Amino acid sequence: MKKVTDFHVVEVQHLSHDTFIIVLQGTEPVIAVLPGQFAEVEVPGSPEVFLRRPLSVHGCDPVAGTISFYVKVVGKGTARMSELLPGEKVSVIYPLGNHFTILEEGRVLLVGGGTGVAPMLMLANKLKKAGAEPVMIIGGRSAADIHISDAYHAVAEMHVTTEDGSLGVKGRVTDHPLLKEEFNFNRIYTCGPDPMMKALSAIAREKGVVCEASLENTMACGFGACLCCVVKTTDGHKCVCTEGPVFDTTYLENW
Amino acid sequence: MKKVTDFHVVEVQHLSHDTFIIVLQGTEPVIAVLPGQFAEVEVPGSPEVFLRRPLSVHGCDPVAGTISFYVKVVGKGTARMSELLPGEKVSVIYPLGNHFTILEEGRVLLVGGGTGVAPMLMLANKLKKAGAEPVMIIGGRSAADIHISDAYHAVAEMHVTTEDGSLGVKGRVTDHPLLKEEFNFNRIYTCGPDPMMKALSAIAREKGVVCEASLENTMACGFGACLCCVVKTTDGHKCVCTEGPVFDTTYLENW
Amino acid sequence: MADLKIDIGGLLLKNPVMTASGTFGYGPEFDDFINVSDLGGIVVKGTTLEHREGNKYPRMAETPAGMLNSVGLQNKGVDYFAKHIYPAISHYDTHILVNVSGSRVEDYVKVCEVLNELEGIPGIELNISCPNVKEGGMAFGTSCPSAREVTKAVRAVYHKHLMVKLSPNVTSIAEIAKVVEDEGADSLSLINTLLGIAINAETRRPVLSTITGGLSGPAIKPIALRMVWQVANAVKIPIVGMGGIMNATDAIEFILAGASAIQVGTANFLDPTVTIKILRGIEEYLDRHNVATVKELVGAMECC
Amino acid sequence: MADLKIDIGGLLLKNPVMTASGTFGYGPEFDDFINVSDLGGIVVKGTTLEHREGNKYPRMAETPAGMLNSVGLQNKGVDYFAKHIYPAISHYDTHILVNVSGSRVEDYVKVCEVLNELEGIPGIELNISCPNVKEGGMAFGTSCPSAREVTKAVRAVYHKHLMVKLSPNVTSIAEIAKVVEDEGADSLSLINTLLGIAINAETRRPVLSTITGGLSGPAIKPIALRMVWQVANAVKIPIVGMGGIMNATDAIEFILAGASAIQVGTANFLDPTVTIKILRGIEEYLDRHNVATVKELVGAMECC
Ligand SMILES: Cc1cc2nc3c(=O)[nH]c(=O)nc-3n(C[C@H](O)[C@H](O)[C@H](O)COP(=O)(O)OP(=O)(O)OC[C@H]3O[C@@H](n4cnc5c(N)ncnc54)[C@H](O)[C@@H]3O)c2cc1C
Ligand SMILES: Cc1cc2nc3c(=O)[nH]c(=O)nc-3n(C[C@H](O)[C@H](O)[C@H](O)COP(=O)(O)OP(=O)(O)OC[C@H]3O[C@@H](n4cnc5c(N)ncnc54)[C@H](O)[C@@H]3O)c2cc1C
Ligand SMILES: Cc1cc2nc3c(=O)[nH]c(=O)nc-3n(C[C@H](O)[C@H](O)[C@H](O)COP(=O)(O)O)c2cc1C
Ligand SMILES: Cc1cc2nc3c(=O)[nH]c(=O)nc-3n(C[C@H](O)[C@H](O)[C@H](O)COP(=O)(O)O)c2cc1C
Ligand code: FES
Ligand code: FES
Repeated sequence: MKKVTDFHVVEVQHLSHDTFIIVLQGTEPVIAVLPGQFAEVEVPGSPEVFLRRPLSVHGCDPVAGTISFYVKVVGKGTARMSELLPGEKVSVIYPLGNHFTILEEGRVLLVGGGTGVAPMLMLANKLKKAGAEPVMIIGGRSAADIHISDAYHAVAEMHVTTEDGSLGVKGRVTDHPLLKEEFNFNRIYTCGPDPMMKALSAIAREKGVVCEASLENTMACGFGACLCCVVKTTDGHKCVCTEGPVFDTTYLENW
Repeated sequence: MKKVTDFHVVEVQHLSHDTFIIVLQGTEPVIAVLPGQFAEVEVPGSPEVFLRRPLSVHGCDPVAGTISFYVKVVGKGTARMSELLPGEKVSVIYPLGNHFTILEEGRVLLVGGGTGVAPMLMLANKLKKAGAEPVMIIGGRSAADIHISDAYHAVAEMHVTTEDGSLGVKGRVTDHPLLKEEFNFNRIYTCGPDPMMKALSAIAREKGVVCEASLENTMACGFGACLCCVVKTTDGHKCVCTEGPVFDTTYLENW
Repeated sequence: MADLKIDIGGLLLKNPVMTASGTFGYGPEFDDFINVSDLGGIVVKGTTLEHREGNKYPRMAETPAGMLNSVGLQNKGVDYFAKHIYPAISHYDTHILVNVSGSRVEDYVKVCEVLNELEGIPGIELNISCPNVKEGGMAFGTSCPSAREVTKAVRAVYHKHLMVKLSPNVTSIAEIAKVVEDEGADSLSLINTLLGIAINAETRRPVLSTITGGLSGPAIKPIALRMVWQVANAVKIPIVGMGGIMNATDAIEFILAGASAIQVGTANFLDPTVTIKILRGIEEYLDRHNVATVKELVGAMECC
Repeated sequence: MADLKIDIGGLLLKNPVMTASGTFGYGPEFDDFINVSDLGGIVVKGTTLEHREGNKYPRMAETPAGMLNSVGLQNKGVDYFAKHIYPAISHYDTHILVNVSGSRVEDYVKVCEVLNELEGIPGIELNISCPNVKEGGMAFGTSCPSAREVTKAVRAVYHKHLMVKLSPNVTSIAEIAKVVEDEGADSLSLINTLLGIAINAETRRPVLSTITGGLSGPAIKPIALRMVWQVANAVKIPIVGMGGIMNATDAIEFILAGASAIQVGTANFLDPTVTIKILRGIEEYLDRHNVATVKELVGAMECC
């Protein structure tokens, strides 16, 4: 059951000059969100922003009545969001889209690049609770891009790659030994830049495992009403907002 | 010399449920403003407001570097202004338009109705300093509309009318004895609703004195560039923003 | 309480709030948010003879107070609609109109023949104004002879309510409206989107895969109001107005300009409950202004 | 540093930033805010043969991301311009174009004859697209025969730069553009305002005294970009683009779509220094992208 409802800003935690976590408090009971689902978030008080912005749910705590997003400033909407003050009202439509499959056993690999980290903590949590053994690789350009708290280490075996080698393995996530000689997983879950996800999809195909990727797209509604957000699949155009954002990559054309 | 410059909100003083004074602090030296001049004030953070809003300057203190406006909430722009928080940035174009004539002697009558009060305190101050003897009538629907501080009493003989009689003389400003049998002034200065100003203009004509009225108009620019803000004068269409807002009412057609 | 019922050329709506084609899916997309049956009517996505994949990604660009889309009539074709979608939505207690699109007159006609047979579909909205398809589409709605041809052909085979949706991308929308009225349309809806472009200055590329797309949202409201007013002054059949309606005040403006009913489009994306808010707001406006029926307000703008 | 000079059909601008007619007064209105001589050119208010009072108040309505105006060519006539205004502005070290408007072809011709004699006026912008006058105005720009007639008549008497300003209120702006090019225009400017209405729902009256007015501002930018692109693909003469330009990025978009220069209109009201900011922003963009001259960017949008 999706709904559109008001939240109030609790805080904006700045992780770096361009990345922040925004925590919102619901005015109504908060619905449990599954890992990979997203929300359409209003950007209040910005004359230049017309539409809502789609954001993966980073954290969701129905008991505390909070929901959080892990956001990178890339334009006017995300810039405005980063300046929101505690108490400001933000309308949110959620939960939207499908979610990552929660396996109940086996070693599984979670790979987040950039803001693709957003759904990963929640996903690792669920997987671990279900009985699987999550291993996570977080990739960035440099150490400044990597924001891993203790919460990550508590639920997954953590690995890091940075392109400049300032933290973890030097190179891209696909350069990590876990994706080469040490590959030993039942499934890959990924969210991040398309080229990264495509490379992971290729590795998964080679290794004969399923790769679930969370796609981005330009969205006007987020709940299947506009048909703006299509991706080409082996079965024609599909809406990323309703049939995704998570896709088994074998289903995607040219992946 | 007009300029466009940034101010920061110092405070919003709520006088009643719909009337407030907003005080702004300049980021550059503040230009001295003459009574009757106005400013074009940005309404920040409102997706529904496109243009600036013209507002009479209520107070201006070049020493303190502040400027203030006396505003009534009538729509989306003024509503948003009433919610501005200390520190918020507001761009202002000022000083704009002409100003009331400052007589150097004689008893003069100042009549403000509604937000037409805005320029009156500054005007009374200037008149008194110049050597004239200002008498002021403030009119409203009820006592709740009248917001006169000690500052007014310090510079002018104060009178009040309210339509419901809850304060001062019952009736409209034109019902006040000072505008009837007790009329004894060199000039009338007025700002407020058109019907009130037209009635005062008629009285002035009858008494053979000049009436200076500050007009409102729908403005796009405020400084003579768009020709949107015309009023019909005996000499054709004139821009209220550059040839006004203050007009000798004998110059206005149908007044 | 005010009477919200309104007759638009034989089709009696319980209230004047409809949804615009392509912005409301088929209805079920909104079941979580509102009771779809509360609406005066819904117009489903543009339907063509054959299945269509629509245009390539990207299909959407945000613009000042609006958006461009180039969805390009993605739909599974009229037969699929009749067999699979129609049964799933016919339970709604509101008028379901099908937006009919095509590239050739024969196609329009065939689609209408299929829809004629669907008992629960009381009418169609003939889309002669879609800017997002290569052939046909908007071309039909931008010249009098072609607007005449397609309306005539459809009227000959379609026996229920025929609403024709006009394109704003024309010099004189009133002329097209008159031609369409002549050919027997029961009502007119306007406006469809205005043709526009968005460019990404950094990449130096158009934002949309199709370069041009259709502009909708509040940005176009003044143009839409003007066209509704022009058409209302030119024809006798009822008008359904749309273009940038975001709230009840906007809706009232369209009604004052001459629209008997309105459609809500892009606003559904920003707030999926907006239609119901507009409905309540119209009711509140009528009561506050002591207007007994919506009908009294139609074209009631006082001009002089 | 990038070379901002650009030749628009024989008229060499020191940079591509001009101001739009009716939004910049005659120049002195901006002296307090900017150095007018820094601009590539200014286009002064629409000038007619006789003095005109313009339309009645109210003449302006705010709309979503835009505004409507119905000023209606208020001006003191061309003789007054030549005698009193021209001497007061001819000191500006920038090209001053006069926007020429009228109700009859003979009037246009007479105005141009007067302007021909003013040494400091290197060109005119022939306004065949003003939506705010009862006769003539926009009518000239919305049909090919009348656009041809007025352009031909003016071209016969006017020997300096002839820029023709096109109306967006047409089915095919490219067709009108081609006709005007045929008749010898040196450049084209577009777009003028789109015809719109604003209604006050509370009073049930139109906001403007004239009911309809011209829509300008960011709301119309996608439409303006589309028309610039369509015209650029249809004619060989240079195009001056406008419509909702608020910042340097917007300006770059118009240049990429095919405009050799741009005009800034409504944005001047929100920020009287905006033209200079746009100028600096274009410079910064060119440097950041290693583009040596503005010219290289004209029509450089990559479509496929
Ligand atoms: C399902 C989904 C989940 C997402 N989850 C997250 C998340 O958890 N955290 C996060 O930071 N971001 C996420 N995004 C991306 C986010 O929606 C965009 O970054 C945001 O909409 C940009 O808004 P803006 O106003 O800041 O940028 P704009 O000013 O609108 O655009 C700035 C630049 O970003 C590009 N851009 C805009 N929107 C998108 C988009 N949807 N995808 C890719 N590029 C875009 C534009 O082309 C432009 O170049 C998600 C997107 C989707 C579809
Ligand atoms: C020279 C000048 C000085 C002014 N000084 C003051 C002042 O000191 N204090 C003050 O409170 N107001 C003053 N005003 C009026 C003020 O500009 C308007 O109230 C304001 O612009 C309304 O903005 P809004 O967004 O709140 O209303 P909107 O949402 O734009 O409109 C709400 C309603 O107000 C009406 N309205 C809008 N603008 C005006 C206007 N300019 N004149 C009359 N009615 C209007 C509209 O028709 C509409 O019905 C002045 C106006 C001018 C021209
Ligand atoms: C994403 C999208 C898809 C649309 N698809 C159609 C369509 O299939 N058929 C049609 O006639 N109009 C279509 N339209 C146009 C709308 O029905 C409506 O005419 C237009 O958007 C103006 O109204 P608005 O400003 O309220 O959105 C579409 C509009 C949008 C935004
Ligand atoms: C108040 C106002 C007055 C205008 N007067 C004229 C005019 O006299 N002649 C003309 O050709 N265009 C006139 N225009 C149109 C502008 O020159 C320009 O074409 C239009 O506003 C679009 O640009 P913008 O969105 O940047 O404002 C006027 C526009 C406005 C807003
Ligand atoms: S964003 Fe509207 S259908 Fe996916
Ligand atoms: S408001 Fe623009 S000229 Fe007066």
